[in-house]
Amino acid sequence: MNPLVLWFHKLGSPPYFYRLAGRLLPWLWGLAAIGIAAGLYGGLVLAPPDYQQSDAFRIIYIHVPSAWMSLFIYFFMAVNGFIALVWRIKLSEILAMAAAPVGAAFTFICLATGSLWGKPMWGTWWTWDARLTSELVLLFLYLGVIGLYHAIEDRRQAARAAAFLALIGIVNLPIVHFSVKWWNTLHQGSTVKLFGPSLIDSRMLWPLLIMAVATKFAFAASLLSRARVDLLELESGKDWARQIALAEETSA
Amino acid sequence: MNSPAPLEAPALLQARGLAYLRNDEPIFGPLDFALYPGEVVLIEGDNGSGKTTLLKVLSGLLAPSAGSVLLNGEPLTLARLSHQVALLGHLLGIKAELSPLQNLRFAIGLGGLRPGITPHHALKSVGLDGYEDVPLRQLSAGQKKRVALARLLLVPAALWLLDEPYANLDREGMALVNRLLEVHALRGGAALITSHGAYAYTSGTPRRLQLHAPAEKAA
Amino acid sequence: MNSPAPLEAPALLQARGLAYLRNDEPIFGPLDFALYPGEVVLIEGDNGSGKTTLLKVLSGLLAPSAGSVLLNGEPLTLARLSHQVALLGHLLGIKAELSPLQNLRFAIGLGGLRPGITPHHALKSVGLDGYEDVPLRQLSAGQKKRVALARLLLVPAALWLLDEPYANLDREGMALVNRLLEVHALRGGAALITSHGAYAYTSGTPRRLQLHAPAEKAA
Amino acid sequence: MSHGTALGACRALIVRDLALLWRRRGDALNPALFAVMVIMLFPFALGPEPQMLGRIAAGTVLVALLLAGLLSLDALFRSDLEDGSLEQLVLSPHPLPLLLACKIAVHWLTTALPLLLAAPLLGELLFLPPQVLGTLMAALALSTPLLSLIGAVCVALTVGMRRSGMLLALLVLPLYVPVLIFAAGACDAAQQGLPVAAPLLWLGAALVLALVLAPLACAAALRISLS
Amino acid sequence: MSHGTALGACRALIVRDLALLWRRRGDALNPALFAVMVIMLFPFALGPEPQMLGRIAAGTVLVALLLAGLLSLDALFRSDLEDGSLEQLVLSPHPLPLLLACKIAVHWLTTALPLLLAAPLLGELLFLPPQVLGTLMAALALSTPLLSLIGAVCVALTVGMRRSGMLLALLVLPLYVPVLIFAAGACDAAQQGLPVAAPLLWLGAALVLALVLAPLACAAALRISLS
Amino acid sequence: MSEFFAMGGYGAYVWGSLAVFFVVLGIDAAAPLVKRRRVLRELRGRLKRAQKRNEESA
Ligand code: HEM
Ligand SMILES: Nc1ncnc2c1ncn2[C@@H]1O[C@H](COP(=O)(O)OP(=O)(O)OP(=O)(O)O)[C@@H](O)[C@H]1O
Ligand SMILES: Nc1ncnc2c1ncn2[C@@H]1O[C@H](COP(=O)(O)OP(=O)(O)OP(=O)(O)O)[C@@H](O)[C@H]1O
Ligand SMILES: [Mg+2]
Ligand SMILES: [Mg+2]
Repeated sequence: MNPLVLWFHKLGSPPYFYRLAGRLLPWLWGLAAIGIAAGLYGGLVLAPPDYQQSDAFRIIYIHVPSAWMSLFIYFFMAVNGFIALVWRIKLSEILAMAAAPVGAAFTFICLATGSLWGKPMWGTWWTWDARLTSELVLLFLYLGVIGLYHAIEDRRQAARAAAFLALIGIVNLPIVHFSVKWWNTLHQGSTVKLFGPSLIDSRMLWPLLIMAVATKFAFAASLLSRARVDLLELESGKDWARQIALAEETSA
Repeated sequence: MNSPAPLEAPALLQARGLAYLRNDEPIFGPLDFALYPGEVVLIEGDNGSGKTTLLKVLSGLLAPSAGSVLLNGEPLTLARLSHQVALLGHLLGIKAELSPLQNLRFAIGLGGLRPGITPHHALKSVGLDGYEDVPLRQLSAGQKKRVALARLLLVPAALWLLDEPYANLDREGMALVNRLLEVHALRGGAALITSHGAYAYTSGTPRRLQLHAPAEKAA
Repeated sequence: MNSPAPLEAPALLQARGLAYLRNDEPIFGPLDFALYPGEVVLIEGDNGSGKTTLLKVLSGLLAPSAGSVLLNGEPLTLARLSHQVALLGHLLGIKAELSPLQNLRFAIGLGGLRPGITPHHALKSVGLDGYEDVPLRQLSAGQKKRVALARLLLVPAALWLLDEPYANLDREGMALVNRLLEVHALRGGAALITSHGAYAYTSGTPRRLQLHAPAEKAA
Repeated sequence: MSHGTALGACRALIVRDLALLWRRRGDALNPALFAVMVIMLFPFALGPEPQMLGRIAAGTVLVALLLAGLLSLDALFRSDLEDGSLEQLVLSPHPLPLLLACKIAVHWLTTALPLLLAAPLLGELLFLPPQVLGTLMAALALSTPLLSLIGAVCVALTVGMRRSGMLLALLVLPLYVPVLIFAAGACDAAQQGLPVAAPLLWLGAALVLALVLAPLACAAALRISLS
Repeated sequence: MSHGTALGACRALIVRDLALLWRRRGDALNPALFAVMVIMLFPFALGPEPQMLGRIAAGTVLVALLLAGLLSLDALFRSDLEDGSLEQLVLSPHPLPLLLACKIAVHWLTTALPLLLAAPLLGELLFLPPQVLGTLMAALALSTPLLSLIGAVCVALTVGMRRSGMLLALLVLPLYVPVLIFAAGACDAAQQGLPVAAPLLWLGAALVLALVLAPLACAAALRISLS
Repeated sequence: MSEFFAMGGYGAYVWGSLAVFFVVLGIDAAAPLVKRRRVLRELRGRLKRAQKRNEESA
């Protein structure tokens, strides 16, 4: 067999995944911590104040990476949900369901920091414009997925039902992203572009990009540590899980 | 399990290495058996040994965790359910607000009609003539069960899966179930029934399929 | 009806001309009987003869249309229910989300505790040790019934009204019910049970109370 | 032995659901009455000035109808699940999406249609400006079936649970929001004398899409939650 | 043989209901979420202008909380009825009104209290004028237990029926209207800078009366609908 | 230094955002650890039950 396929197959085996995730975790947390420290130092100390917003613009280094993560994680969850529904791969079910709370956390951060930013800039904590609203709907979608998952007794059936809901909710993602283009709103349009020049000073830009990468690592770390525990719970009848429980007891 | 049935006929139902796990714990172990036309098999097992679960898997409502179910040689999947199966579960699948006649008419619309029988006939043969138009809500536990039995008579399913068909019935009702099973077998149908002993299918020599409680398996 | 019980003791339960009409149609006719401490009486009758209805009337949940029920010589009314009665109906009165232990603790809080027994003991005697902390939702039909039986053991009620206590139980479970009834009778309690024959209370000579199906009465 | 035709099965299902409804015909009017009462609460809560109420009339009627529809949604499969009819439906030899489409259609006819007919009255209660009524009715005619279809998918997902009412609301409302935005947009345009075609066309397009996809999604969701 | 004390029975009941709630702790937040979503629908339906929304904020929060409370009401006895626990409760040797009062108290604590805590946030979403918030909270603190008590009596009357959700709403809402009028009156007075004591005192008096009478009525209604 | 913390008069908003970020992510990181302890405790309980049952039947 192709070695890549072989590795993928091995990854699907719970004990292997558990051990691999355990070894990766410290690295991921470390990278996330270093990245966040560097990004925030760059953003809060090194970057010059904005000519319009003065220092309030520094909220961008938290708000924007969190907003991006809220969309990215939903996409990740939906893709894993699709795999879980079609091929019934246990690991995908677990990853999709472990991603949901992390996504909800980032969505909440985006909403809260956006709100904190809106008060000085727009003079109000909240308005009902399309982007803010669709982001709030995104939070409700995350909560719906989590709620559905916990409302069903059988873990695997619950994961499939929640994954199905996540797939339906994916129509909201383009609405969040393109809302500033489709409707004229209070909220800022795109300033960072993947293609073509960005409309932002490079001294302001690089900390933002570092934060974007660092939050990805934070997500990966949180995801893996959740997935590990969920796997342990789901497989608690199996031998490998028992051995881990006994080993932890002797070490504790 | 040794099968006394003629091996030349194709099996109506065949289970190969069939197992079901719930939350990754085995409910019933790998089972291999075949059911031929004209046979009635009694599933025995203590409380919690997985009888109800087995019937749901065989009807296609639950997907097996391992192994496969073949119906007339074709595999049964969740997406492609077989339509030769009539299931009578703990829940009878009848509407308490409607009359027996309305319930049976609906069952026919959904599942088709076996030639040579009408809803009135079916109700008569389960001893409910006179109750055709009474809302089911006003019937007792055993009378409701009889309506569900009448449905079996009407629908052209070759395989019957009956979960505790004798429960809640009086003695005459139990004899009725046995009569229905006999006729169904003679007609070339087959049935899988669960029961806690006593009033099992008695005419002929019913084959038995024994399930074991999970606790025993673990020990 | 002739009563073999000693007449000097006061009757635990006494029915005088007891009848129940639903929509002015008789469900069960005027009944006169008495139940003395140490007795177990089996109510027999075909499907729809009114057994379930009779038990509900005797527990006080339904008000009789005619006649009266006396408990320890005092009349039973809807407003003043007796508290010496434990009813086990078709619905078991247990919570599917909670564990057997939590369910039993609640039952004790509500109905009191018989001295000399604990919930753990009761669960053990109905064969459910090891299931103390599993949500009931995950138990099979028969296992749930056993939890309901454990409740009877704990609550200090002198009169048991059991509707089809044998249904859904395996053979060992049926023997368990008989054992429970025996102990209860020896302790001076009394019980009224319905059943469709086979696994009725067998030790001693159970008295029987025959109900007739309304169709027969009408004819 | 004949299994009957798919059309026959649909007819049997529709006949049965209508018979059930007839048996409890009091309930059929309930969603409309509920909407009337929600509407009625607003004058109490906000005070009776006609200008004020007229300003919020269209939006409030939309919200009230949406909530009433949401509440009646729970009944779509519940009783079928409780008595085992749903298992029989899934086991039937005919295509499940088709059967479910019939069920949804009956549900819409019997819960949303009375609401639709009651809408002019509800508008009147809140002093709805007359030039908005036509647009409001068009928006409702397009959005209520859309809501029924979207709702049915979510109901199918939660059908196995007890006490799912609240969870259902949580799942359904985010999906209802876009529908509400377009419907309210049309009414708002009408109130300001602007053209209303664009948001109504969007609603129509979404309805066509939902008519095709929702029964399929509903069947898939039902299979998941029954297993 | 001891039957235990009435206090013990109450404790057992409260412990059980809290344990049930803990088993489905996700559900406990649902009424609050539902209210948030109803509130959220209004800016969509009415447009986002802060003055407009601020004007209707207090009334809308009241209506949303009332509806959320109404929806959670149905769960008060339903599951107890479905599994036969209610029969056991009625047959218990302790005074039924006392037991029911405990059930209602737990219900209020777990559904209305989170709503009460969420109310400032909800007000903020609709730009509620700050001087009204205190009065709104006081009105809510008095009216939500009142609504729970009144609602419980109606629920007890409809408990034997299937699909009673809508019927319940019809029975309950007319009784809720007076409560709503007083609560809204207090908020309106606050918005206009007038004294708010009188309507709040009326609410308080009604609450005291309901605390005494509602459990008794509830027990009587339950006995009727079980037979 | 105090100028840095004042953030041009927007200190409360900037540091508030930062606090939200770290508190929420902190909870997010701690949750699986707490759950892990619970899962292991339950698993050990189950193992003990099974052991006891085996000893009894033996
Ligand atoms: C509660 C209020 C807010 C919410 C929910 C919110 C939400 C979002 C979301 C979801 C994005 C990511 C969009 C995407 O990449 O597709 C975003 C990006 C952004 N937000 Fe906000 N926002 C809020 C308030 C604000 C405020 C007050 C400002 C500044 C005055 C602001 C400035 C930005 C900027 C500059 C971006 C990056 C745009 C880009 O480069 O693509 N946001 N916001
Ligand atoms: N929803 C569920 N979730 C988890 N476990 C379950 C569920 N339903 C049943 N079980 C478990 O599966 C096992 C088999 O249950 P099943 O209902 O198939 O038994 P059964 O043989 O029909 O028993 P009975 O004779 O009591 O009806 C039991 O041990 C039960 O505890
Ligand atoms: N809610 C009701 N409304 C009207 N009639 C009813 C109702 N419940 C039961 N009946 C009728 O009352 C009669 C007695 O019913 P009951 O349930 O007491 O019978 P049963 O002896 O318990 O029967 P089974 O052995 O089948 O359980 C039956 O003929 C039934 O049709
Ligand atoms: Mg069973
Ligand atoms: Mg009965």
